[in-house]
Amino acid sequence: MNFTAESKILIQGISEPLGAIYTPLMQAYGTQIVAGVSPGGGGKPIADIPVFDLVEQAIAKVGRIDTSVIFVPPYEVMDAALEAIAAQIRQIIIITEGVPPLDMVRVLRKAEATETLVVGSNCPGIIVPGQLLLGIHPPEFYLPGKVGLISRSGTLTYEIALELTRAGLGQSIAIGIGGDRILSSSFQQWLQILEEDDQTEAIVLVGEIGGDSEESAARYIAEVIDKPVVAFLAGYSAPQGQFQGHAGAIVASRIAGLGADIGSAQSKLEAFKRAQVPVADRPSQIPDLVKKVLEQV
Amino acid sequence: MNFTAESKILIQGISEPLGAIYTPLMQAYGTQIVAGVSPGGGGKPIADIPVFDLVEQAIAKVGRIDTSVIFVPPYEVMDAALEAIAAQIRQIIIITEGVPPLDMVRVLRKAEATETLVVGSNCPGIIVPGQLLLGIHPPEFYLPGKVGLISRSGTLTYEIALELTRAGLGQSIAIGIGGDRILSSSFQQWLQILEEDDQTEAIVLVGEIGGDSEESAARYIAEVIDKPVVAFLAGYSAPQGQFQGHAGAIVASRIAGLGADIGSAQSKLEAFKRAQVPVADRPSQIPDLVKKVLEQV
Amino acid sequence: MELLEYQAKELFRQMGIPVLPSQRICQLQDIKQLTIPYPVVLKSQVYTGGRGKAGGIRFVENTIDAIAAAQMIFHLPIMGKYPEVLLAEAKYDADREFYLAVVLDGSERRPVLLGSQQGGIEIESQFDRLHQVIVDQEFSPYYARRLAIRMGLKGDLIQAVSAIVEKMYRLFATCDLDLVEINPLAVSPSGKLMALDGKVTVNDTALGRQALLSEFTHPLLLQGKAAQSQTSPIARVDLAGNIGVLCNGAGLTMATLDLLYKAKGRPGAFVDVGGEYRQSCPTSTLESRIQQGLDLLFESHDIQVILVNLLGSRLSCAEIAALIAAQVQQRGKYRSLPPIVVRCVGEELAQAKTTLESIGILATDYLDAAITETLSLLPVKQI
Amino acid sequence: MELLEYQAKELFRQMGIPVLPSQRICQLQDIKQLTIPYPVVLKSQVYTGGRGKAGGIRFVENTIDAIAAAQMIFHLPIMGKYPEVLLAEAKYDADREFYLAVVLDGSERRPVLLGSQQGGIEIESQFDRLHQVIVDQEFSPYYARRLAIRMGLKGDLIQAVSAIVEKMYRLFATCDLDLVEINPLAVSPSGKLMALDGKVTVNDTALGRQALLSEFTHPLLLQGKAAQSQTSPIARVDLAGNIGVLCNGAGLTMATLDLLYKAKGRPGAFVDVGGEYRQSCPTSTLESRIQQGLDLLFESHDIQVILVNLLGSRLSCAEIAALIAAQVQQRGKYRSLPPIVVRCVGEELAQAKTTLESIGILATDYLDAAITETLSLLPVKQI
Repeated sequence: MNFTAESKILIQGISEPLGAIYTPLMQAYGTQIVAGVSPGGGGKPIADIPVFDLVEQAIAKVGRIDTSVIFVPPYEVMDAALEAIAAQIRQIIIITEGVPPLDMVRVLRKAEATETLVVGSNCPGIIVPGQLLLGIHPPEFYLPGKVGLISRSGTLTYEIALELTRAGLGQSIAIGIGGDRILSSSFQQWLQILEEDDQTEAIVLVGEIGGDSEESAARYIAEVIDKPVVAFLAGYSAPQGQFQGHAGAIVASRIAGLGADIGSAQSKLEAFKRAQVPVADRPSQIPDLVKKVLEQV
Repeated sequence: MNFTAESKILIQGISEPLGAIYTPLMQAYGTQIVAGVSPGGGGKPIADIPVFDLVEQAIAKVGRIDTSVIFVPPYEVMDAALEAIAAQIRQIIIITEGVPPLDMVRVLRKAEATETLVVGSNCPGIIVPGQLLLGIHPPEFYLPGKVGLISRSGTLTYEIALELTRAGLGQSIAIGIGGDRILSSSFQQWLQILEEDDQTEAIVLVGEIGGDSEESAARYIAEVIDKPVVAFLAGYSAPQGQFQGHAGAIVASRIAGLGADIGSAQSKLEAFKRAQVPVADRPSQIPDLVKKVLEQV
Repeated sequence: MELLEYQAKELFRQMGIPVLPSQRICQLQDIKQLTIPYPVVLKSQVYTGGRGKAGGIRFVENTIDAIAAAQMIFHLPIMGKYPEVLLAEAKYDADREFYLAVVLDGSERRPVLLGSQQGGIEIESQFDRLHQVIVDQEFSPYYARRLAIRMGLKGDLIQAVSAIVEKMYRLFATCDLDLVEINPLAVSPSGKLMALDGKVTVNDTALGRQALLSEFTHPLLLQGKAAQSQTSPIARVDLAGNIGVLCNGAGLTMATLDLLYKAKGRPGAFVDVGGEYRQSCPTSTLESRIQQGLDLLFESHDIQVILVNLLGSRLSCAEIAALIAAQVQQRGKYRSLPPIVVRCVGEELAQAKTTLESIGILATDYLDAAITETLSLLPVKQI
Repeated sequence: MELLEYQAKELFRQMGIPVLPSQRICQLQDIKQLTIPYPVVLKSQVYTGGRGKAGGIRFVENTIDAIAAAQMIFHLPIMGKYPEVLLAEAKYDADREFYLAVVLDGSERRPVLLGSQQGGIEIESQFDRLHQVIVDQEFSPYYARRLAIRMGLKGDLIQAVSAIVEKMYRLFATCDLDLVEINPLAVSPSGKLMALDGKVTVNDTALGRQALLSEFTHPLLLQGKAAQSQTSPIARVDLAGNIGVLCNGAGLTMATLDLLYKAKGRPGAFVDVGGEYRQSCPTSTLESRIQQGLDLLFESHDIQVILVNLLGSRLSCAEIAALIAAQVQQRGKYRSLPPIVVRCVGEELAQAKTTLESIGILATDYLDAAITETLSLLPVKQI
């Protein structure tokens, strides 16, 4: 992981609606956006940022890029990510919602072969409070500090950051891993990264019902994570089928030996209990739990 | 390169017509064929060789495989090669003729990513005289020795091996790289391998008109090959268009800066002349030229 | 988007997956035009499962039986749904029944091939017997053969079954499916295979780019609920209670509902106006989505209080307040509206509070306070 | 296998590559059914190039002109070939003409994208101005954009041209092509693109698996020369001389012809009975291929001597000798055959010699000796 105030950032889809809106906000937060890419829009700077037709042209002109943030339309995301990987960019954040899952599978295969860290799709991105914003987190909700925040949600992540900030518990980093079925980086990957991150002393994990991400994360925490973790879970009361994962995914999870009840709030809650991870009852309870686990360290 | 009498060999397509014919011949030459694969034919040994439905089953049963020789029908070659690569086999010889070139491109991409040596398609394979036969070379034409033979042809390779053998010049190895447009390993790759091979003291390169393999090989020899090389070329008199490569390939070669005349016997002859590689006038002249270059070393 | 059996089978036919001769029955008189020889199977075409046990599948021997059975099936609700179409299909005598599926596995983050020699209606209780192969790299037919081997198949059945799995995978990949399932895959005594039932679910994100394909293959791909959900992305989900919730983002919506339940409140409906990063609904229209959402809640007669909970980097409390105030004043002219609690966070909160308090709406930046306030606005007996 | 322009354009149309409205003219009276408004371009549909310079493309303003021009084109040979079909197409005013192609590059062992802003008939002299992009990894549209950038395009043309290259690549990959070329790609003053001419070459090895596709898309894919060459893989190639050569393998055949020429012989025809490893012609039929090949040489009246040169691990000299002896005796009953020299290598050579010498045929295991002997059998004046 290499996310600091010195990171050189590229925006793919800088002239797309969301790219145009959020690029100045990222810049205002101090993020070093060194170039944008917009095929056909090369040569016309946006917000004083040079814009190129191709990623390779941007690199030829501005030099090494640490991270690309992708705002292109859903069916163009796969190509944009593959172009960034081919141009040796090794951290990619996909904000766009609605990317077909098989496109993400192809990106993932390439990312794994090239050891590229990909976040998203359908996510608010990453914020390192006080240093850089890669995505659409509302920076005013965040405060520099020692709590790493990993979440499947968007706005719920902001809610929890806000509670931490109000309690004076700053954040080392907050990552929205995304809400889509195929996520390019998982809770486990980020748990491992934050476990190794010197700036992070405790981790808050924000899950939802559906899928088996939380169950797998809980097992992983029990096995290899030494830093204290606090969890929050949304969807106890969700009507059946409304936010639930797809039956097929549940079938597959069952086969993977994760139990028949996988995906439900109960299953996730029990998994965290087995892993001895305290689960907050409400967002406003999270700061207390974080303080408690930090005291126990 | 790892081709010795100790090599463990798998035959994919052992029950296909050519596989069934050549497997016993390879075995008779002393080649250690430890398993065959024939989907649907698993469990029924052929010529005392255990046959499996999947490559991974073969490996689970007989252990490590050094090389797989592929005899499956043309449209099944890509899958067979990818299956072998996925099972960690790192040397693959494709005998089958008529493999669609884009299938070979996919195999090549995978082979490059996994550092797998692939020979063919449409080739007689490899013989290491006195040690092992991986393909369909007539072993009685060969003699153990110090001359490495690399060829785009099939039967013409045998002709030249025969001339060498009759002159008492044995061979360290003979490789038919294949006659198709997309060849998984090139003259250059094999020149480099034989340059490093302790058993090889001189190299005979057998080319044909069409494509730019010989031109590229000549340049490569001039640049990096220290061992003496003798060339032979077939097709001086070939009627236009009968054996010539495709116009499109010539277009592409021209763009690559290889000259407008690329592919013709004249172009290849001049390339060898520039590289100071003696070109034999006829197969029976090759032994004399080899003796001469060996004396000069 | 799920397809009906006959639509799935049309795709199977185009991919070369063996299916029986069949005809669609849209009305009773279609039975007379049947060209399939009797005996025939009539099947209710509904999206839900369990239609066999519910009586939605009937074997008939002649036209008179068929008309009676079709009439019965047209009037038989399955999980509350009536079929608009029946499928008439030749009867097939299976020796054995296999299960095959290709499914997108979010946990493995790959497509997964599933198969079992024990297919049929009992498959749901037999998940443990399902064998799986993860397609970790680009698909090649050896993955399909690997599944056949894991299923325990031998001899010619290996190639026969893996050839069908290969076609299922190609359909899966070409049409951006979430799921393609054949259950049962009938095996005749001579080893011939036949897909007796089929299930296909298209991933909704891909509907926009499958238009061309669906024109070539099956116009029904773009019909039904998915097309609808694309044109009107804002929907109200009704629950059993009396509190209306308007929120942005699925996670925050679920957490807000959870908090209401935990405080003994009973949500009666919610509207998720969506995250900020959906390309299909650019942020610029967030205002209109909030308006649509409020109107949807106003339309529900069960709602006695509304909680609005909105968070995001580009949401100004003052603007939200102005928007809600204007809408309440406009709609309130003609009818009485339930009380509203607004939760939003930002620098202009003071201004928002002023705007909203002038029309009797409470605004707060604390979620817990908003929950408490919402419940306090309910008639006492309702709690 | 090369397609005709109208076939290539039919594929373009299906892929969404813009082509002009056009109609096929199979006979003169088809001109009267033209629905394309005049002026119209009539183009000879032949496989060879240079038809524009040869007069095979005519602009016509009305039906009378069109009939006269069509009659002329039908009777105009281009490189010796008469068209069976003409293509009538709307006239198009191009502002600029680009060149685009996707080609399989044996040297790079990858598909290559080619493009130039200087398209049109002069492209062959402008290879240096062609820009190329090697598709080293699995294709993704950024390769097409890279080509557009290398071609020097700016602004909207980048996306417009790369969108067409992307479609060309999909056609290339889907249909196993060796080449797809658009020359010229017309650019209108407003930046609209139109493929005015198209060339598509299908790789012959893939014809067997494109059958289904060609049914869906274009039945002509499987017609013509390639289909023929698949059913009869043994063919005689006629040259200007009087020596017949029967050999196995392309390299050995070429080397044998080279040796004859170098010895001042003049080959009059050759037959390559093929390598040993072609799946489509299993080795078991090598005997029948030798017989077919000999018969083809016997049929040529220019051949005065035949050289048979066969090498391989599974060729028994004795068997070859028996085969040839039987055939010569059988065919020789009804006509006089040219003398034959047989070159083969193996342990049973002595037996082969005995068999063949008894009917006056020389057998040897040295190629040089066989060449010398072949030439010596020609009537002296012929040398």
